[in-house]
Amino acid sequence: GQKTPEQAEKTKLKIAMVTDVGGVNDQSFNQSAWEGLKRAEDELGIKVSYKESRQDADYGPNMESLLDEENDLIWGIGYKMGNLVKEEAEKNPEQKYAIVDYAYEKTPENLVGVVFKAEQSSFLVGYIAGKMTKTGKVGFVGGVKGNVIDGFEYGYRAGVKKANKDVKVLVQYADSFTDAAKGKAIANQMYKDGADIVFHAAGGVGDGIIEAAKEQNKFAIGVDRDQSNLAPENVLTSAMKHVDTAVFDIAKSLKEGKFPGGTTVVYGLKEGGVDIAPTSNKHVPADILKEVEDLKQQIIDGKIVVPYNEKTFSEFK
Amino acid sequence: MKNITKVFGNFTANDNINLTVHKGEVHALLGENGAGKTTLMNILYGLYQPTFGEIRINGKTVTMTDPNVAIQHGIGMVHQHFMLVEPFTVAENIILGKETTTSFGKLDIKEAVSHVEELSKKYGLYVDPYAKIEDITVGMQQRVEILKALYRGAEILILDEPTAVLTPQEIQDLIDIIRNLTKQGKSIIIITHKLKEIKQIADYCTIIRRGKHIDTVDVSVTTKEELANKMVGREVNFVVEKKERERGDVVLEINNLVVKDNRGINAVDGLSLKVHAGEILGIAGVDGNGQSELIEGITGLRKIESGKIIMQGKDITGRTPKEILEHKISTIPEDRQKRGLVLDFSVEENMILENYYKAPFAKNGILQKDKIKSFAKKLVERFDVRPQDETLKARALSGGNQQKVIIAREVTNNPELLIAAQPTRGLDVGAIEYVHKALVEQRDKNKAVLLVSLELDEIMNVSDRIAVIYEGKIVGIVEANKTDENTLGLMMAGGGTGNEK
Amino acid sequence: MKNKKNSLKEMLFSGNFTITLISILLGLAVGAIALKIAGYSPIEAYSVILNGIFGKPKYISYTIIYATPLIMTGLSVAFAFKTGLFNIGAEGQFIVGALVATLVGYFVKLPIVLHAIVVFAAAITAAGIWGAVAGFLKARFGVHEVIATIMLNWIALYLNNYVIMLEGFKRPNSEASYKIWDTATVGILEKWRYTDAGRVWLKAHPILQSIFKTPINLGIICAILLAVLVWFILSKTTLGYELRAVGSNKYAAEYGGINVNKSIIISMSIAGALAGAAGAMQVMGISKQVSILAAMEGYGFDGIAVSLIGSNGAFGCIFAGLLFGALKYGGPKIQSAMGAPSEIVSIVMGTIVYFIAMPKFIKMLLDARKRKEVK
Amino acid sequence: MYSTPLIFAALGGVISENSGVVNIGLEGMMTLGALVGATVGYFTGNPWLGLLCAGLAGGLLAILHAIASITFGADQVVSGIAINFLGPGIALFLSRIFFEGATMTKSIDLDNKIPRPLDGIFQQNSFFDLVFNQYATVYIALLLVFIVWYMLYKTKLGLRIRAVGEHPKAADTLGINIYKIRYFSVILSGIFAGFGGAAMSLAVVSNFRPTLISGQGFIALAAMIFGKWKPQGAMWACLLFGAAQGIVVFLGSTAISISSQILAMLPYIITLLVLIGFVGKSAGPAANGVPYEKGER
Ligand SMILES: Nc1ncnc2c1ncn2[C@@H]1O[C@H](COP(=O)(O)OP(=O)(O)OP(=O)(O)O)[C@@H](O)[C@H]1O
Ligand SMILES: Nc1ncnc2c1ncn2[C@@H]1O[C@H](COP(=O)(O)OP(=O)(O)OP(=O)(O)O)[C@@H](O)[C@H]1O
Ligand SMILES: [Mg+2]
Ligand SMILES: [Mg+2]
Repeated sequence: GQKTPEQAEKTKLKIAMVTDVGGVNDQSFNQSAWEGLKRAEDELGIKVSYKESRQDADYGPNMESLLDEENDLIWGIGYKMGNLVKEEAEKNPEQKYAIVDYAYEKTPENLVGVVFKAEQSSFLVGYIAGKMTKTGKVGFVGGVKGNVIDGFEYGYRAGVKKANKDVKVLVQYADSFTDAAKGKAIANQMYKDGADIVFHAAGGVGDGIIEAAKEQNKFAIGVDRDQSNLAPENVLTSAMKHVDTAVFDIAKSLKEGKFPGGTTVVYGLKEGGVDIAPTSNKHVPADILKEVEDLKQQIIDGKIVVPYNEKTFSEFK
Repeated sequence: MKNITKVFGNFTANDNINLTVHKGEVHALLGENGAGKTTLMNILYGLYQPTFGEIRINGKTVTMTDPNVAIQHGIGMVHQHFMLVEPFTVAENIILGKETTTSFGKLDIKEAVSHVEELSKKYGLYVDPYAKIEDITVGMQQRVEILKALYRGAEILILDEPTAVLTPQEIQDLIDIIRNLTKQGKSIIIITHKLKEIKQIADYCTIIRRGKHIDTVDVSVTTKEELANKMVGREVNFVVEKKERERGDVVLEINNLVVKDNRGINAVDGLSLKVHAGEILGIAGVDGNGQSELIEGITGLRKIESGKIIMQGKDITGRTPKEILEHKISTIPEDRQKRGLVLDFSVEENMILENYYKAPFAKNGILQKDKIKSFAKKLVERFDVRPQDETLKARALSGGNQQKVIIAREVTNNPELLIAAQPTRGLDVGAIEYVHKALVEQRDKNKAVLLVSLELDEIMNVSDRIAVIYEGKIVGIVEANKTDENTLGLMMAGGGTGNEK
Repeated sequence: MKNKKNSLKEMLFSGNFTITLISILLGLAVGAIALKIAGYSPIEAYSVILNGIFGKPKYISYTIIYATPLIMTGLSVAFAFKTGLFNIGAEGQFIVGALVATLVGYFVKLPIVLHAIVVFAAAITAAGIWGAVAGFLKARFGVHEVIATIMLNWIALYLNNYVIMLEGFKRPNSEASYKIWDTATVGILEKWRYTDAGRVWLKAHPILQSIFKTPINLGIICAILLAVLVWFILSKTTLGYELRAVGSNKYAAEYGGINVNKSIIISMSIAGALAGAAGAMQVMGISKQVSILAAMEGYGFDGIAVSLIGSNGAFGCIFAGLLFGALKYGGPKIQSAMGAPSEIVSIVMGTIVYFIAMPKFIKMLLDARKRKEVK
Repeated sequence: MYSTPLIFAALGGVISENSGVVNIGLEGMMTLGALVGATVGYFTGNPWLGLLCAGLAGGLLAILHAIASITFGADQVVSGIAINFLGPGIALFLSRIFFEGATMTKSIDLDNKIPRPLDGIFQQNSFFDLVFNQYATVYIALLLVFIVWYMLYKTKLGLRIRAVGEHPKAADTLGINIYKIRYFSVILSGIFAGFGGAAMSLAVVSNFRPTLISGQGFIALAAMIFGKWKPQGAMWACLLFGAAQGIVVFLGSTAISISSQILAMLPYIITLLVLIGFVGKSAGPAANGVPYEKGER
């Protein structure tokens, strides 16, 4: 017969996520993840919520209280929660978990890891940079050195190399994801040293880099989401990471009872997990975008394997 | 001032006091420590509001809501503890609050300076307008305080214990200045513990005891003794009795000691001195001739450039203060609040400042509270520290009582050598009598006492021998009973060459 | 007898407890107003927070877990204050403590208990030295400790990141170090909880089950012991006497034969050790590892607030730490529960600290009320 | 560039502490200033208005500090800490209100930022360009250094401020209104700190995010002490620090391979070394941090 709202509530799926210290409005993957959940809410009628973390020490308690709220699935957003989520999953076998940006050697049955091939999108923007530089020099600014950022750096380098062997890549780390002033200083330095395009994977530091591009009227390349709104004239393109897509897909499969527990789901170009920004055509000429398109195809077909760290890069011809 | 009453919490500092001062007169206020003199004056100057009573100036009643009002009514005050901004220049201090300015608030120092110089000439108060306060002597600082008041057109000038910190010469100068001021029709209210001065300059004297008005007398027809008795409420003995006694062997020996002052000048400059057991050696001298540096040198608080200090045959040159204390040297420091006490510690904690780590106060690193308490209780009683509560913070004691705490501590250390620097500064006659007794007791126990004081009378009354210090050297040693004020005065001024310092 | 009572009172909440309470109320009131402005029901929000703190045994347990490091950093700041030093450096000392604890916990292999003790000792020693550096710079070169500690905080942060990146310490595919060995941890029955036996037993004991859902550990006990120690040192020992004397009048202390410079260094090193203990416990009890820091985590700065709310008293710090822990843990729950901005928490905290800063104002309020009642 | 926000805040500290009120709330005041600057700048498109409002916001927060520490004789450090909680709290709170729940403001486009008066005079990246083609805030900061110096040491007001900071009782006996002077100084310091925040969010970058101000307030505090509570001294300290950061960036860009984390330590280490170098015995105003109460002794 007719369901009362309460019953409807009960039968409704509940999914929640724990942001990392960036917070849900970080204009980056946390926000993107939340957008994914919201979409799931609209399209799949799933009840969604999130918990923000202010320091690393908040992850545990946030997980715990989401556990109490009897969610059907709990997301940990960001590699920082990698170990914690695994432990939680082992402690609470009956609770489903998912984590962004983390792959385990052996994943518990009630947990799914989601990783993005950031190196692939970085490769594409690198290619664009390599093609479009007039000075034969491009830059990369990382936040704090580490595996995740390595993916961006070496993917990008490979892309540049692919486009033009002679283009030089200036690389520098800000040792911060917050120090915008330092980011700006670094970018200015790179532009001064002759780079005309700078790609960043450095969170808040990126604000400073895009700012520098704006002032010097050079190009910057955004990260994670389409950052062209920060400086439409100067953001050449962005290496997008569709956390939203991933989050939505998993929600979908959960609803359909096909939760891919115990596995690591890889989101690359193929799965539409990473890409370049739709607004790229604003500055990137059609022919280059064309080339990018069939590079994509080659990557999807596995003809090109994009390097993601120093070792694989050195092997990359 | 009529029926002035001031209550602090549950304590009545001023109890229905009347005070009348006529134009051109010098009116003295006399009273024990904490009698309520400063409080009364603070009320007149608008710093405190009276609980009851009213103030009339030239007949009409005024409520002194704050110093501005007082200043407008021609009242100026020189405070017991000077109110000068150390890093500022003399001129800046004088004009502060009544600045001379040119366009958009720019200070006009030149104008100020000329104004100051004019005043100086008029009243014979000579100062260097450009000197920084921290660099000038206390006497000079006091002149600045007086100038501050005159600059504001003071007609009634309040001086709170002005002579407590002055040298004999400076006191003489001050007296001249006061005469000068009264000649020009100014009225003076002076607080002092020194009866001699009252006799010298005051026309009338009002005596306060425990906040109550005792009497107002015409100074010319009263004696020191009368005044003293009225003030303390009992017979006071002025001359320090001490019987003759042979002095023992050398306790402290100093051989051409050199110590620099903060400005890096040799303040103590090749000074030599012997102090014997069973004597009080007084060091007379004008302020700033190296007394402070000498003491700090002996006690290890100041670096010794050269020379030797030998205590009972052991060389203690350049030892740490602790080691020197261990050699049984105790000191009553000249700056009680800076060196002598931790103002935020209770009296009991202050009583063990040098012995906190020794038995019985500490057992393997743990303080023995009960031992400390009983010890402190004893001293507070024996040395009549008021109020008699060893748990009070030292801050809440009057300067005089603070001094008593220090003396109690140092004397009970029973040292071989007791150094006393300005031990009676700012104390009332009762307290002074007490301190002097304590010093003499030490001597009679065949201990050595080194008394450094700017009060010539004190030096002459208490000491057995007197060493005169001048520009960092001992310029002469005399037997106390075979000398007089003038000879000493001359020696202090540099062997009679008469060059003032 | 009489002053025994007093000292007890002082111990418990050195300073005026009612003032603190009223400050808390005012803080919550201001928070309520802010919530109203943002269009949320304060009552609902606060019930959520309260429930989020006391609702279940494990919530309380979490509150304690949050409070633990804050109590210790609070003690660190308070201790320095007593010697007249302002230790802004608890932040960096915390980092050093955590880092060294992890290093020793991972590279050294020792039997259980002993290992933990060694790790702890090493951590507080290192942090103590880190603190002493600031003390030394002040004593020897007169460098103001506020500058020194601020600089040392950042140096510690980057040092932490540098060491973590070193091969052999950094766990592959992560931005963190390897985990310390179980022998070095101070968790309570951490493995047992998830054995079948443990699961069964806990099912029968819901309260403990709930508590054991949290990484409850010996940290809080450590914190309390340290508080007692601090109180003891400061009020009962000659060392404490020296340090306090230097703190309130170094000239008199010097005159009394106390070595002022030595005292400054000792004080800072003890303060450092206390903050280091916080870092060590955080690693040994909760995180088991250290990760790359992109920014300060704020344990040290919160510690300043804790110390001040506790009016720099050892036991005041425990109280203040718990209060802070509760707000930090319970506060943000209003966000997931009702989508209210969790910044309210920092506003509430700020307001509480603010009012605690001015007891005069509180007293005035009280008097005003009294007068009303009279009328 | 790096130094400018620091100079503003440090100047604020100088004024406040010369009047005897410790202000460790600079960080919080900067944060609020940064947000308000970016917000007003974004909505009005007028950076100057943004800067002004940022100053006012900082000033308002400073009033809180003043009320507590002057009128109610609060412990100034505690009150300052409170400000450091309130500033960011209020900032994010407002941000959520104005930017539909976002804690990051929308970015302002170039010609609505604080202008660069000397832009385009020199050819890009020429030496002069790099040195002189700066945002107006830079010049304002340097100008303020001079103004504050003049105010403190050459005017009646300054004399009184310093007197109040050194020996309030003396000032009081001369009928100077200590409370007025201190209120003025503290509020002014808040305004400057607010400017400092805006110099970040309107010039260095063109938007606010929660992490934009992370530690600058405390560095400014250090710079003020380093500069011995004098405006020019504080300025040099800030410039030194900025220069050190510059060196880091430069070294990072060169071939020499030093671990970037080690490099990042450099500015802080350099600062310490310099302090050790010229024995940094810095003692502030005598009455700094001491609440003043009439009739207290
Ligand atoms: N600010 C204050 N708060 C509380 N009590 C005070 C205060 N000032 C003075 N008193 C009380 O008033 C009494 C008188 O103090 P006052 O300073 O007038 O003594 P005095 O006569 O100046 O002593 P002295 O001769 O030592 O200067 C003190 O004993 C003290 O108890
Ligand atoms: N803040 C305070 N609170 C309470 N009482 C105080 C305070 N300050 C001073 N007193 C009281 O004021 C009295 C006198 O203080 P003051 O310092 O004027 O003494 P004094 O004039 O220096 O005495 P002496 O002539 O012995 O130096 C003391 O007895 C003390 O109890
Ligand atoms: Mg007096
Ligand atoms: Mg006196």
